Amino acid sequence: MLEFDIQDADLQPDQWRQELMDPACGGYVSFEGWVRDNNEGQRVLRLEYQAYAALALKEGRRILDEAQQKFPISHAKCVHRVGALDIGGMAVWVGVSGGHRDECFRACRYIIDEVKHRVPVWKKEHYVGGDSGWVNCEACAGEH
Amino acid sequence: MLEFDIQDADLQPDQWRQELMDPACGGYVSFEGWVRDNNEGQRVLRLEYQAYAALALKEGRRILDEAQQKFPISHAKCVHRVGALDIGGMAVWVGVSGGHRDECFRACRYIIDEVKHRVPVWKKEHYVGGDSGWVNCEACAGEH
Amino acid sequence: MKTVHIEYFAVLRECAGRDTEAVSTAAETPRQLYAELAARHHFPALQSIKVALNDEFSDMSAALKDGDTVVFIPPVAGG
Amino acid sequence: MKTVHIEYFAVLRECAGRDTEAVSTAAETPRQLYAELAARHHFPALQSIKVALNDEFSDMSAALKDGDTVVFIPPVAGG
Repeated sequence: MLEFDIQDADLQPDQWRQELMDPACGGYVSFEGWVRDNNEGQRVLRLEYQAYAALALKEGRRILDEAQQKFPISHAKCVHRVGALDIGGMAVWVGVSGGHRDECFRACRYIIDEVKHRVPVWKKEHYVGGDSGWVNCEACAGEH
Repeated sequence: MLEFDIQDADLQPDQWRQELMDPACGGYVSFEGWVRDNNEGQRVLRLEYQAYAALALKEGRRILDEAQQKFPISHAKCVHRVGALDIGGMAVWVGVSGGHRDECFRACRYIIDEVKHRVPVWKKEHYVGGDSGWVNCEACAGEH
Repeated sequence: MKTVHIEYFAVLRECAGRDTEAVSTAAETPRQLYAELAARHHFPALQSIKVALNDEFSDMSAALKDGDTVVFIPPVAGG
Repeated sequence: MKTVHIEYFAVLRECAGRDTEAVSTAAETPRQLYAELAARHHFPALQSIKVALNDEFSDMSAALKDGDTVVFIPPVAGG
């Protein structure tokens, strides 16, 4: 099973973890991205995620396919949240199961690294003090 | 928070995951070791784990301390199951939270690798056909 | 002149003040089109803008066709 | 002669047919004690046996003292 999704409701890792269970699997690795209360020295109040869904779903699926080609895993799933998130909220979840732990760790890391670089999702940080900015958009941070 | 434990009841990762939550943390990585239905070409029916608890608890705690010294993580917890486990059962759980994903992945991997090599826990595999053997004990496998 | 359908996201959506628009343009490439739109909507200078044509990654030098859906992609920041 | 308290785990527990025993021995080191017990209980040949004295990892050449708790550790296999 390889599945990439985007949703604007809270993520449900407990449920998805069960979808990855398989009697042939000895290892399971998961990653969760949580909204931190700080980023690059600024106090963050909340985040807002926006996705270009049509392309994000294709690119996310390609990343999962690549992970399965590179590493002998059995199942992988990744779901990205969009919309408003408070501190502590879960922005992204990745789960991987496979025969042994080595491929699970490598594949999980590969998936989240690639998702962060390639999947068209953007986040806007709202800071203590009222400022806000789109992350990775240095020319415009603080303007909006 | 750094905590290592051994228990003979089913592991409860959902509960422990919440103990690792922290508004300063942006990443969370967990590993679960599941009982596979096969090992080195043999069909496995079930497993039995035994621990030398007094020393295992000390050594497990040392491993968590080392992980926190090597990587800038915030919290880590590891719990190992003992007793009888069926296929699909969870034998060990590791959870790590920290500021960023890199240190969480590295620390989680470090912890499970060291636990598997250093913590005095043994497993006996029961195979289809009635044989059984203590894993990593080649001289005696199949004898008992 | 061709007509292209544009979808905006993130900082570009904020600058443009809209999610989508249909534009009549003489631009031959996404690069030319971006320059045109950046002037009109006062987009910030973005060193590494990417583009998708019809929901697939493309090239800023690709040939724009009448009826294309165009999405300019500022640096992403998921997770 | 000294008396040591021994705890058995895993394959050693199965061979010895017991969890613990108190042994009177002239052995000076865990290595000597292991040879004595292996002969008595028909332990399998274990290339990489380790030892803990009083619940801390120790050395097979350490000095055994009267009253020590001794645990021989076959290759571990957790997770």
